[in-house]
Amino acid sequence: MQFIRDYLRNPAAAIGLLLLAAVLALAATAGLLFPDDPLGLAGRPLQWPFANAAFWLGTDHSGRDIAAQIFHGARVSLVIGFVATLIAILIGIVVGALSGYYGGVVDDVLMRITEAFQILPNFLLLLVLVAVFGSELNTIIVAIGVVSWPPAARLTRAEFLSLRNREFVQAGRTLGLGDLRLIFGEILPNALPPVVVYASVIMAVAILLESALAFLNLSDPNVPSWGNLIGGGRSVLRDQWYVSAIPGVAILLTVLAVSLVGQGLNDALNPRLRNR
Amino acid sequence: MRLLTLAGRRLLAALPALLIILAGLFLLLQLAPGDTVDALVAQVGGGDPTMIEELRRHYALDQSTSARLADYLWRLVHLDLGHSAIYGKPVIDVIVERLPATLLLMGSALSFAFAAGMVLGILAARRVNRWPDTLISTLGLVFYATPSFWFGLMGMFFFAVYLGWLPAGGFGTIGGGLQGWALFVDTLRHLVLPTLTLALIFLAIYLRIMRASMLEVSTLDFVRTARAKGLAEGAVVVRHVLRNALLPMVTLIGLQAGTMLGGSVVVESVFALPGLGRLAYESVMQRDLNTLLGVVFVSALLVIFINFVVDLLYAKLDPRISGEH
Amino acid sequence: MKLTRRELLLSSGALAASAFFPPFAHARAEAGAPRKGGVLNVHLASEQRILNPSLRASTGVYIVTSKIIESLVDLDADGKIVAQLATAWESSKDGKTITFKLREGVKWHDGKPFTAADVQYNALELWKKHLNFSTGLQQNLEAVDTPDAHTAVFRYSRPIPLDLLLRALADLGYVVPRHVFEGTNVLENPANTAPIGTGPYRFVQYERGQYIIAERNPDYWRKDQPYLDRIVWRIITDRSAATAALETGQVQLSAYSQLALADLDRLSKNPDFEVTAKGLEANQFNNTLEFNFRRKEIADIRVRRAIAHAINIPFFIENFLYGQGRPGTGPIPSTSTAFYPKDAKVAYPFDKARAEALLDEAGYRRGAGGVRFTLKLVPIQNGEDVPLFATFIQQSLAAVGIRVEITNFDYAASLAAVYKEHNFDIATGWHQYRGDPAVSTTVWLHSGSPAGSPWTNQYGWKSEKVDTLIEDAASEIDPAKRRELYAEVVREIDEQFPIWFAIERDFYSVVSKKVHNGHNTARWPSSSWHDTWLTA
Amino acid sequence: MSTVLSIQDLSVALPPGADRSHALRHLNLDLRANEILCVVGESGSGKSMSAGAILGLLPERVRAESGRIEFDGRNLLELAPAELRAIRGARIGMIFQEPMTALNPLRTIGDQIGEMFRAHTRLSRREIEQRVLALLADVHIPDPPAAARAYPHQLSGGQRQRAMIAMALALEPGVLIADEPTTALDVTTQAQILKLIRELQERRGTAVLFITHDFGVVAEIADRVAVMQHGVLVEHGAAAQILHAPRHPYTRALIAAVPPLTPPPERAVSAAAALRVEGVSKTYRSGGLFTGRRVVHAVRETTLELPQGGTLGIVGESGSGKSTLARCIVRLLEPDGGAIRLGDIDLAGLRGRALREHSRHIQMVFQDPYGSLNPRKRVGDLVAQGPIVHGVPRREALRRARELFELVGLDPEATGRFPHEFSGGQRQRIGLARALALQPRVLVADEPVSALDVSVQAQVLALLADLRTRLGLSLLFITHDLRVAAQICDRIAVMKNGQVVEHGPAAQVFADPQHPYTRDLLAAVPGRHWNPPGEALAERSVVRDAA
Repeated sequence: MQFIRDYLRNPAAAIGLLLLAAVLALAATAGLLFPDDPLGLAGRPLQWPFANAAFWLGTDHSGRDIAAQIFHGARVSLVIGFVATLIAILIGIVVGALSGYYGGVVDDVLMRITEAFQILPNFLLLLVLVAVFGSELNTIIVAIGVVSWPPAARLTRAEFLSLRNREFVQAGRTLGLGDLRLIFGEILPNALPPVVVYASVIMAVAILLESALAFLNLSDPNVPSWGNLIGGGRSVLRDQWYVSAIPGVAILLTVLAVSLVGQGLNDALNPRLRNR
Repeated sequence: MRLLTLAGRRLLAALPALLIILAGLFLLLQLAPGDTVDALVAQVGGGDPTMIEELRRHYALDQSTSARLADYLWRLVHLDLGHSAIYGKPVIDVIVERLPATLLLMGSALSFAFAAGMVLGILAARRVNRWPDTLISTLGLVFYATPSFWFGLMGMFFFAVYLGWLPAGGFGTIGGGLQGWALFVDTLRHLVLPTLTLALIFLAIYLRIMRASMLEVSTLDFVRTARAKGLAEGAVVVRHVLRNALLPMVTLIGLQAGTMLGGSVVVESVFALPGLGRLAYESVMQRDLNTLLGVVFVSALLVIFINFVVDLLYAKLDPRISGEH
Repeated sequence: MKLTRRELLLSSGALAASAFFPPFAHARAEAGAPRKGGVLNVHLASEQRILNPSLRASTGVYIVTSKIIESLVDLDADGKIVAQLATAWESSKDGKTITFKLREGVKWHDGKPFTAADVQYNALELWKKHLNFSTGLQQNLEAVDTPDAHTAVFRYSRPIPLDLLLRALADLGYVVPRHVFEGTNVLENPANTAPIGTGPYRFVQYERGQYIIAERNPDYWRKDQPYLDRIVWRIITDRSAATAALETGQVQLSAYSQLALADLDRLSKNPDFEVTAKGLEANQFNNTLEFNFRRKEIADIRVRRAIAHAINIPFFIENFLYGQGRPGTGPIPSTSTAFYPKDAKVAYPFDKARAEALLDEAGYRRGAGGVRFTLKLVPIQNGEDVPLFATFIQQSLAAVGIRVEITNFDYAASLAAVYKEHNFDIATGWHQYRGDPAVSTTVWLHSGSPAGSPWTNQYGWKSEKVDTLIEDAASEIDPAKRRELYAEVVREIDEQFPIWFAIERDFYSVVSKKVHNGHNTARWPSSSWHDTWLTA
Repeated sequence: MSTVLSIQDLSVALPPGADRSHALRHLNLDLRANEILCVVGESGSGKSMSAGAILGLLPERVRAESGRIEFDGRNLLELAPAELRAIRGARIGMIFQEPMTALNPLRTIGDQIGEMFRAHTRLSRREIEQRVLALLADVHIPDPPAAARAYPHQLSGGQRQRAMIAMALALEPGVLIADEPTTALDVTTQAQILKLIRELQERRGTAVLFITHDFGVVAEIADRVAVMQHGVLVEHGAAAQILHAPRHPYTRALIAAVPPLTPPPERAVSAAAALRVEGVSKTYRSGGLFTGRRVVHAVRETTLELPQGGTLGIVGESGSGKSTLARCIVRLLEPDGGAIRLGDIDLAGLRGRALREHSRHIQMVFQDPYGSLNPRKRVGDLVAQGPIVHGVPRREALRRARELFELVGLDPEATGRFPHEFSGGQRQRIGLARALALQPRVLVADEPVSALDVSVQAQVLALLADLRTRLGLSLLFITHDLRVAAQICDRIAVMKNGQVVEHGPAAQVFADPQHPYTRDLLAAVPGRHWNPPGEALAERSVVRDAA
């Protein structure tokens, strides 16, 4: 409770939560407000917003209702963000935990692999993965997750390094707790908060990565993602700029919301900075 | 000499990672649908079976994967990056042609992001929770959340097409025969928009880190000591907070180097810059394995080098580190 | 006001109206005398692996190399064959021997003389062995005799129509110097990226990813030509960036439809530019829909016809292509006057009710959610209109109960998926018609090509009749009979419907009005530009 | 003597949401020239806030609400920032508790001391350099030029604090505020620093406001003493009066809680050994490819014997190896060699499951009451965890946890709470309950009371002594505090540089130390000549009786 109060005391964080709630509301009401296929032909292409009462955000270059795509796209972007982040965080935690807890050879091997992933520009790897495995939505989500884990692993590892010699862990060890219990029962819950906060960064980047893929025409065309809308609107950017500007703003606000919430969590979790 | 030994060690330590990357990518791309001949035929708009078979033989695509991987690694040991299928010349030559643009772009974007991020971060931290902080922090978040290709295209239309202040793309006026100062100014003008575009997200990150780091350091004991000494606020910040606050920023440079190269794929494509990022993208699309692996190899070296410089810089900034050497 | 052939076709009322190219733009008179000097900057949309038109036949190669390297013949404004390196030609009665007289006094850029030996080498070693589409064309070429330094006699084992050969040679008859290539690994010859030719411009520099430069050849065989000092090709891969480059004056020409359709719409209103399809008549393309007969629903002719009936092509052209294009009438485009069948028509016009009826008739009734069955659509990426058309197909077929899942691959992967792995139900891309059906179009229809060859018949469809017609037409030397054979091919394709030539499209150029003597031949962007000049 | 600094009716308000509304209430305190005034109190007494208020260095959102701080005829609370800056450092110097963090790690000592002159004077660089060297010599740093060039991390803790003092006194301020300046230091270093402060104060006639929690230090250095509790000044007066005849009950209780340095009479301890440590060594190797190897012999060939039912105290300064030894014994660290015999089993030779099974008989109590309990778990679960791991059903283990809570003096109903809901002393009790849950034969306590306030410390020590007898535990007690060791240990082992230099019954070691190092240690104990007055001593009976 105290935590929630601390969190909400921060106006930026509250705004972030509000924005996120708005995006969630878009996603939740998409089916109600726009029951038809958002990718279906709705009318003449490239109608300006408000020009036609039926399409208050206008239609895109393929004659699809932009408003419908924004609502349905919220689902896709959130799914991409959440699932890719979950994958990245899971890989990151396992690698980081093993590496930080055991040290030595395990650490060396896992860190070499992490290093390899970090040396390789992540967008490049993403391109290769999409080129190899295709651009179906699930593939893209997994690919984004797979290129995003190294920072989470490093963060987890650093937390584990600092926590593994803390007295409460040593106490657990003297009680006879096994490695798995120590890792997942004792250390991980304490290592988690900064990683969870960092998840907001991964999520923001995941949404941006998908839009960059769509920009290069490599995203899944069968889902109404905001990235696809931007990518498609790219060809009419000069005259019908609204086609890419509207989803651009949607992405901006979502990423903003996620970042603000992440920052708010961070501040609320770090009482020392609470008043900053 | 000591420096060389250190650099050598750093490289040696990075070798396993390098090997993982190269072999991993090689095998990964074997799984890709379509090969370099498909891409080539796609580019020329089709062809007939004889010609295609001839080309597959030419690019050694009829040999086994393991044989080609072994061959590649063996050549790599001799520092031979092979022949580029797209460009029909040695990969190393292609990369050397592309390197300057990428180095310039990354250098300028990094410097700009670092400098502006630092200044804005300081300003925000000094006015924490007041309107300049709110403004700067919000701006930072907006920068962070803006898709860079979108910003780049919009910037190009606004500054190049509507206002006509800056060139729309490219890496310099072609055939201008410019030299000296004029060449410098010309290159600078071409770099402004791409630099801004690439730097945007990093600027936001640096800003955030600098602000947090300033606030963090401000709470440390020695800052209180400095105040107890009777130093003016400015002196406290400049002489005591700043340098300490810079340490995480410097670390970040090394961590972000790889990401920045990735970001340059999009930026180079928007602004028609002849850099490594676009080369990498093209070699993926054209299934030009040698070129892709060459680019990855060189950019990995670049990242390793940057990290090495960051280490040196860090040691220079923090006597506690150099003390251990 | 003189009307072009295309506009005649437009006004015939058979085709969708196009407001796209203002007629006066074509009729603009060339004012004043040619001016010497100036630099022409040209948009190049993709990096070229090889700058050798006798190894690689593509517009991307031609747009650069045709200024440096010349072909035996070229086309004039009306698409008629005109002399270039060859000055005269003649076919023997049996159509198996074709004799070329070659231009005298022509020098390579390195100073050596151009002779029949060069033509002999190119024909036998490059055109017949390496050059795409030409290896098929020249497969029956047995020898090239050189009775003197300026006569080349091509000997074929089967008759070859002279028209076919000449029309093809405009694209597939570029000559590179024998003394540079002979005895080397031709695919890795340095002259592939630093070309040497006989053309009006000499190669200077190729900065990868940036630009290619050529400069005036002072020893060019046409006296006092060319007019331009230099030509610079700027490599700009992003379409929007290319438009910006045009508008900021960084480039003056973008050819072969490399800009965004929306930008084109705007540029056509810009008084500084001309947007034109004239001067590109020799190259036409279709937006196509390829069917995979391995899928049982697709193998049913009723389903294929229903698909065509379900898609409102005029609507698509009007609203998505900015009016740019005409409903397709078969493998031979209406601009190909020599072969376009008189009775060609849109075989399966938009008729949603008919489509539904055909699908019901075929036994594929609407199931859960109104869906009859699901198809996997592979767009073969090529320009912005392919994804756009793919989306439109998806939307249109949804309306008749066929769910379409688009599978996005990059270019190489999409080709592999369709032509190597046959991993698709329907595919959509471009088909380029190259002046004569025998050059590329019938390659696409004839069965028997091994898997892995893009744009060959990999559809699991085979028609003995079509194969025979194609083979016969390729060696029929009577033009009238050839025309009839191809008309039969068109009818047969319409009937069996293995591929849908859905939309007939023109290439277009955007060119600054400072450029003169531009687009004055049927394949101008791929011609030598010897007479092109710029106002100051 | 004249008053140089006068705090009048000072109240300092804490931000809303803090555990109390005010850090200081109506504080009146005068600091006179040429004296050392010790402000003493436990944590939360507001003693540090009073120091911060003087120089306007209160934490953010904490502000002086009312009152005056008169210095030099002006009210410091009302000065403009620039005016206050002119006083800071130049007229009022300040030194802090932890010299490592109070010095900027990235700048040299000389640079940081010189900054005092650059900020307040117009001296030339050369002059500043000379002054810095003179100052460093003044505070008895060996090789001043080298120290001036050094970075903080290159100096020892004592030298850093000397440098800090040199910096504070650079401009010869009339007032020096010392905020727990010796708390982070080892006892021998502490003695030297106290001596230095006294020496400099006398030489310069400085008025020193000395903030401490340690009555030993007070006895060592104070001229006058002010005792604070919960932000209120409860008693002040001359040092002798406060130390020997405290009036206020709180002062009396505080003084009573200070353990005397003389051990109680010897207890009868069994001759049998509960635990034998034989030739145990531990060497740390650090560094690798880049840093070059560094080898630290933390424990060398140490042999000890813990008598059955007795308490063996291991005393030593930081870096002596005492904690490493303790961790080797409970097998948190892998000893390089030697044997750890518990009964007839050598724990050092065991691995994996066998080790876990046998090492349950040796349990450990940790130093940090905040760091030794997993903040994410309910305290009942923490106590029950050990038995559960060893196969006790969860319900049974939790029931046992409630019993243990009662045993260590906590409310059994509190088992459902989280660690942060408890005070430091209570947490140490929880830690104890956790260790006892496995019914160990040997309890290793690593500085179990050093993080606690003195009154709480006394209670926890009493509890330990009590449990020791009730449960028949053998106790290995690691401490740096000789007063604590004197009170609870039957035998004492003194460690230095990884080796036991002296080993014997507590009374003997304290009365007649054999090794010079032991003698040094004892001589360095602050206030060793002061014994808490007899009246107060009566209140220590708890510990005594248990002993």
